[in-house]
Amino acid sequence: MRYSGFRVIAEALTGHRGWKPVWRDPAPEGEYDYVIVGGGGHGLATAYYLAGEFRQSRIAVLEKGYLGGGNVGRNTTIIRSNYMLDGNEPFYEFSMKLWEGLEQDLNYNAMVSQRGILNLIHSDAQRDAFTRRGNAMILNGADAELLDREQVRAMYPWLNFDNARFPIKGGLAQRRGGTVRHDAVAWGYARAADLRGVDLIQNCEVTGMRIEGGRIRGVETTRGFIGAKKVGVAVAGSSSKVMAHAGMRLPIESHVLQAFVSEGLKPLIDGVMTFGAGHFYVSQSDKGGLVFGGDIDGYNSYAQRGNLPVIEDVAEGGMALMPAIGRARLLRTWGGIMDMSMDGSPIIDKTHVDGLYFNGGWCYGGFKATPASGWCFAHLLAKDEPHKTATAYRFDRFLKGLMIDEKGQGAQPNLH
Amino acid sequence: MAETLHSLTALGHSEPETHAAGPCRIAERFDVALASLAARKGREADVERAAKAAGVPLPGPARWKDGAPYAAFWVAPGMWFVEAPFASHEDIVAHLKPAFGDAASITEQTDAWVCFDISAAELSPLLERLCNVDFPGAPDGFATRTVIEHSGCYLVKRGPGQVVLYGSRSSARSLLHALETAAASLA
Amino acid sequence: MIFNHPILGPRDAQEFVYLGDASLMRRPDGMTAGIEAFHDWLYNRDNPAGEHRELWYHEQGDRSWLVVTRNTVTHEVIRVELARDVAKAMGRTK
Amino acid sequence: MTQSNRIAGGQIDRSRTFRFTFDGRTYEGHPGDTLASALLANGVRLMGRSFKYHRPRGPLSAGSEEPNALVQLRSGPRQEPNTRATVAELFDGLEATSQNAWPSLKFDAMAINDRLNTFFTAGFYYKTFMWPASFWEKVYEPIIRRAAGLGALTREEDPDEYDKGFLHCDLLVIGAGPAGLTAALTAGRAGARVILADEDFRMGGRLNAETLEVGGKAGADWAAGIVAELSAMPNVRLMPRTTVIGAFDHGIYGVVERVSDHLAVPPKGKPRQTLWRVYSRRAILAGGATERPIAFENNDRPGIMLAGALRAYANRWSVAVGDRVAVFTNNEDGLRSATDLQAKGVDVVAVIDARPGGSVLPGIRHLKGAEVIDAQGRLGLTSITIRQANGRTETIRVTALGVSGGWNPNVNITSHHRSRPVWDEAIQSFIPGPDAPHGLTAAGAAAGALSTHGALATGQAQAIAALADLGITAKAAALPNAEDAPISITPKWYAAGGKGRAWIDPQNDVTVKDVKLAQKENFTSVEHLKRYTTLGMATDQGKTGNVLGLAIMAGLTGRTIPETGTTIYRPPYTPVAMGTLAGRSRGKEFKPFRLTPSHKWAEEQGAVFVEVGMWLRTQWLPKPGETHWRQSVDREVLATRKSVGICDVTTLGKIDIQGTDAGAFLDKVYCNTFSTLAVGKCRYGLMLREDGMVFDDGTTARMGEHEYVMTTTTANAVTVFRHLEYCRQVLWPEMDVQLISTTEAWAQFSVAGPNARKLLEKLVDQDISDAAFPYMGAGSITVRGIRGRLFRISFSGELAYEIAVPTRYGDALIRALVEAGKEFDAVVYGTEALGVMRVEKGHVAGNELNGQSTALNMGLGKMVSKKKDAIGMVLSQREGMTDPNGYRLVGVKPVNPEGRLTAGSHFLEIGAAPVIENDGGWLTSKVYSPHLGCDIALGYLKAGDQKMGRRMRAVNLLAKPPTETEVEIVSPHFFDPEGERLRG
Repeated sequence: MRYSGFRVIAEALTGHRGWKPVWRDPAPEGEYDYVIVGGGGHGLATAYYLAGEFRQSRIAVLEKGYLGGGNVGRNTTIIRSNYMLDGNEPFYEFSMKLWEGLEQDLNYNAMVSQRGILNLIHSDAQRDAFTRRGNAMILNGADAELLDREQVRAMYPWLNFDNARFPIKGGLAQRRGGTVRHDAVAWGYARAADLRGVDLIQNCEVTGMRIEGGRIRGVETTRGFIGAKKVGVAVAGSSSKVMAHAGMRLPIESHVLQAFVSEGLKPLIDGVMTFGAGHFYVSQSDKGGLVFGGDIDGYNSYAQRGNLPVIEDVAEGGMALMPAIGRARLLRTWGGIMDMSMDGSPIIDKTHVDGLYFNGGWCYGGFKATPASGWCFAHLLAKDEPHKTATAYRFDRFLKGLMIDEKGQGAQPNLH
Repeated sequence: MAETLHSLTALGHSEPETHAAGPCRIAERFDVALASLAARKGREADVERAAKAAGVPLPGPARWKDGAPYAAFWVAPGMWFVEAPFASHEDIVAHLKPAFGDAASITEQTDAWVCFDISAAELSPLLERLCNVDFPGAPDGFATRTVIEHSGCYLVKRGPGQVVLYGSRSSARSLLHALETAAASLA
Repeated sequence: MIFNHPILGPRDAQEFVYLGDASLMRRPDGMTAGIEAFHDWLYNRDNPAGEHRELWYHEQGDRSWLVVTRNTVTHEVIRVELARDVAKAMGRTK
Repeated sequence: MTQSNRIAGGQIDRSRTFRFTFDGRTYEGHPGDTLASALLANGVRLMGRSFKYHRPRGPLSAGSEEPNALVQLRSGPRQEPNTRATVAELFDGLEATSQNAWPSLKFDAMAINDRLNTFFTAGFYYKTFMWPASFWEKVYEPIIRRAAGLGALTREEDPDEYDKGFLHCDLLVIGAGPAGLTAALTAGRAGARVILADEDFRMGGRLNAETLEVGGKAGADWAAGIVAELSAMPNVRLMPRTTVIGAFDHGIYGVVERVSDHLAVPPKGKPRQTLWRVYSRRAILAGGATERPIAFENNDRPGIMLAGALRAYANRWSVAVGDRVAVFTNNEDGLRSATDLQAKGVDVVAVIDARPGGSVLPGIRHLKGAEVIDAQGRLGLTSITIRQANGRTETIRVTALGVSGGWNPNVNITSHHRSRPVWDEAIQSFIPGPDAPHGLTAAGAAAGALSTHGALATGQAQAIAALADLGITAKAAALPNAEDAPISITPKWYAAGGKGRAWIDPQNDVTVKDVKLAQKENFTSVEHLKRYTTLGMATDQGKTGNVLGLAIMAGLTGRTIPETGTTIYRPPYTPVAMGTLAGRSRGKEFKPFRLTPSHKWAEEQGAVFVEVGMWLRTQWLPKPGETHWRQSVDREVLATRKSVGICDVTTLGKIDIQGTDAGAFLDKVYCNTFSTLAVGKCRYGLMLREDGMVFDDGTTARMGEHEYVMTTTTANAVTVFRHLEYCRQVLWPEMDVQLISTTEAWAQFSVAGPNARKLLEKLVDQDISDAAFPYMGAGSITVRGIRGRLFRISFSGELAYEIAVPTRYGDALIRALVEAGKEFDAVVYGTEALGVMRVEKGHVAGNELNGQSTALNMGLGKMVSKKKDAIGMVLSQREGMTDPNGYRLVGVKPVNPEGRLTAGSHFLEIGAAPVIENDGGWLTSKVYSPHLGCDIALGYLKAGDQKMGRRMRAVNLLAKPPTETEVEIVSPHFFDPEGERLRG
């Protein structure tokens, strides 16, 4: 069924009797052309584009829990394409362009809201680095603006300008950045993929891979063996666990990232803001909650929960930047498992097993990448060659010394 | 020859000052000479012998031990901070080196730190607001590294009402501010 | 989190700095091992969901590097050792 | 009409009267009141508006689970949005205002949403507002954002202070009801270190709200007696007004003490709240249980509240919420509200008991098998519609209705490690799951023991068990007599009436209809239900609504409640002020300051300081008449190059490295060789990461056979020391190496310029002639009798030394240097001039040491020795890092001296379009060189070493309008490339 304002009104006037399930609950078939492991944002997007733009069929998405239950359902909803390095920026700008048409494409209002993102500057060296980055963004066809202190003050006069330990000296803005209602992205892709005939199979965990003669034959699951000509794995957070079924060790560690939301408040912050002298970034949801976060806890973890020191660290950053939020209350904290890669950048690549493909290593930047990640992974699955914006996301970049290290931290995942 | 150089305390005074804050007394110490003493590899026995001869106590982990002229506290496996009266031992390394020869690595630390004597009838209420040390549960002579308002310190418990606190010298002002603010909130 | 330091007893994890998988202790010899060996050692991880041996540095403590065996699902700490002892046990001695 | 609804008894102090205002109107209350109890005493039932439909609301509860009665407490910069009136302790002069209503609480324009509710079903917004695309940000969303949110912040800085601290104990007891008091008493008597925390300002828990007796005394009096005994124990710490917000790993709990919230303003020096991190060896959750409502049409009317709250207001706060009261229950406990209120002389007109069986109350109209199916009264309850067992419906005039659908144990904290609660059929509720946080057990109602006796018994038993784990023996004492009545509950979730809405999660306006829609659209997993309908996402985290919601979903899907499952609670238990979590780390105290030895002197000179990490360094020193920073910096540079300049370089890291293997050790950590360095000499060292990227650089001096002094960059001082300890302990434990930082032990100044030696000769007691102290020499000296060190090294390219004395003499040394320098017109220069001179010399610094660059990129490839195994040597040889066309450090000069450069600009060939394919690299650092009389810069340029002399464009597309400057690619060594001056 097609969604629209008229439909909502019509249903309202007839007691909402006509609404249909947003997706079927099919039983898995014996074999598919494509099995996508992971019913999160990336997996669902992959299936959606595979079935549409890439004209493929007999596609299933296997999800061990419920659709959208991974990081797409527990992130801080930010979208941006403000990367610096060649390997990254074209990909994220491609993703941004897909966001810009997503709702009409999916016929689902994911509340893509381009209210802008602002990275604050607190030192000359930071300004130099942001100038380099902003120019790279523009060279890649993205938008970027360098603001001075007064321009930032005009946007947010109530930030700590006068008593700051690390004074605000300006900011790098990307007006097209913003936020998206994260759950709606998963549901929108799921509904649209379902309409394109993709089987979305929940509560179906992959427990093994059947590999014969160096080629993938299918996957063992909690709901039995499911044959597949090609298998694409998009399970960021659990990548190492799943790929171990194919005997692979990955350049990835799983870490916990906490996120936070405050009680609902009347509008305070319009766009997204990142504090450059502490670990704090924030936006305000349409419901009025301040959605914020900071660094990962910094140790390997699959626990999906964090500890108090990081909560305090983030609050300290928030108060240092915004002394006016002292009496706003933190409502809820939660944690997600981040696929932290060795250079802070993702991997979308083939593997040593024919027909087995991998998509992961998204660190804490996976949400904004969802559309492009799905598109590029579908491209790789369908055509066996990387999409032009994702050619650098290869496993062998570490062996060849072609890391894509935006932060320059080297092979230490918890620092990215 | 022109006049020699005059020294300043970590807080920038020519004479150490004492601050009364809430129920606490915070006094900057300026009379301690400090050196790190680390046993060279395989020379632990030599170091113990030399220490005994020189009157340098070498307490076990997390302990401070008094002595004359030297007192010392444990900082790391095989490493101690040795204290001595500044007046008699300003060049503390020159005093220690002959005693230990090449059995130990000795480095002057006197001016790397600001040193505070903190005293009150009962210091638990102050310290529980400053650092993650189970002060009531710790014995006298307990010495530990800890963190106060984001800066690393060494804390030595001399008694329920007295501690000696070493903080990084460059942060002396911030550290004192933290101590005074917490102490004032007890009033 | 709290680690039971082999010398100092229970200490808050906040005093420590995390490095990563203790397999990093097995550094290849640069004069004999090549790029492949170094690459696999530096970049690839088992990343287990369960028992994980990992390196922590007691920066705000006694400066010891520790090998902590910790469950990455429950965060339960199973064992804490001095990295120096572990390294020696691995034959890192003259 | 003041306190028209006040009745006799209770635990308020009538001897004193507080005046307070709500929405500008003045009322009276007493110590012991909450804002809610005081307003109810004054006949005020309407206290708030709901989130979506702006429905008029009064308190549902008498505790921290309150979803409805949210107000803005205080005013001005202290305004606290979303404060639960039910836990806001009354004080004299309290000011509160309603929120989320305009123009007034009684007449709220946004209540139009309620009329349009049929359109605003769960998730309706996902299905519309899509056309035209541009309208979302411009039209729809701004309207939604304005309507959404609850209370408001003033945008002024919070004037209150917050504090933090650490506490250690054997046993943390969470909650001071009968179970918690008994647990604390048992442990306290056994000599254990106990902390007893309770969110209420009066300990006793439900005993304060009940008429039940314990040990023959009124429950509240028994509790007061236990509290008195505990407070006499030195090993027990009582913490009222204190909420345990979360269970973290290994027995660490986050605990918030509201130190001053019960006062108009905090006493001077006192914090508003304190965040305690409690390190407990064991913990007992005795947090009680929360009553849940039953869904029926319009069950959100002001005046309808939980039955337990209704009697709590009567028993503890001596308030009759209404003059005609009814009770709707499905369990035995609900009946207590009826009997208690009747005993207080309140007119109890009916008890609507959903159960066919159970006891019958004498002297009250007690209807069995009956249900409430609707309620009337928009701004306050006027009547309810009931349906009796025989199906007859009837409307009863009441002003208050107590509803009890059973009690949910407060399992929240047990699920903070994601343990899932389990269903207990007997009490029709979830109780703590098996894998609760290690060391945490539950007692009393929180564990499902809902009777008073059950609380006392489990409290004692859990305390004994917890202490036994710790090797502490606690004795079981005889328990006082207390009721042990069964709850005898018959499940009743939804009393269906007509077509109207029945509320489940009142704050977010989640109704039974929304759950039905979610089920219809296949959002049937509890997580989908929560996310699609926003059930349980309000400020109460679904304390009253969650179980009700999923029970109704279970009914719709024909599954049992255990099959349906449950979502889990996350920290914090109740919302926590951001200020509390930040403590004192805000404003200038966000991070400590590190001050240099010359800071005091520089302050006197009116120096401009800059934050460099935690350090404050002198950026430049303006002289009278200098109006622009460039004037000062140019002067400092020119004077240094012309004669001599002085700069405080104490912030550079200094590490003392000793041991018989010190030299061999340095050969491992530096890519170049140090074991061959002669005693009394320094050498520039380059440190790589294992991945072959440059980590840090600096000069290291050999002070003795087995003694080196390493300098690091200011930024990496700490990480380099950590790295060296790693190499020493983990990688090469066989080596004899000892490390200690001496960064702060020495005040170190750079003295640079043609007259540097002449100046120093006036202070240094030894011969420092070129012969005695050649280039790259290092050694001990005395400065006017004071022990010191001298290093002949240069960052500026001039004849230069770094002179060091014990830090206490640093202030004296800067003054002595300035004094002695007068005859040479010496200047003191700051970090800006330092930067200018190092760029003129082509030395790399922070902007080039970006963690993305190799020695080869920096033009230092030759320094990486392949003859030895040093960190980073092997992987620096990977093909991608040895690409002959990779980035190289170059110097950049504008072709036209007037041309301006900007760091961060990118290189483009002449005539090339500004697209990424043509990107040649970027300018890393830019300065104005007063010598060359133009901007100069360093940059990383692809194949830069092959492009010397080439003309290119440096473009800055961020400038408005974009700028581009024609530049010449030159050697990075702009100044004295041969380095003659160094050796002068």
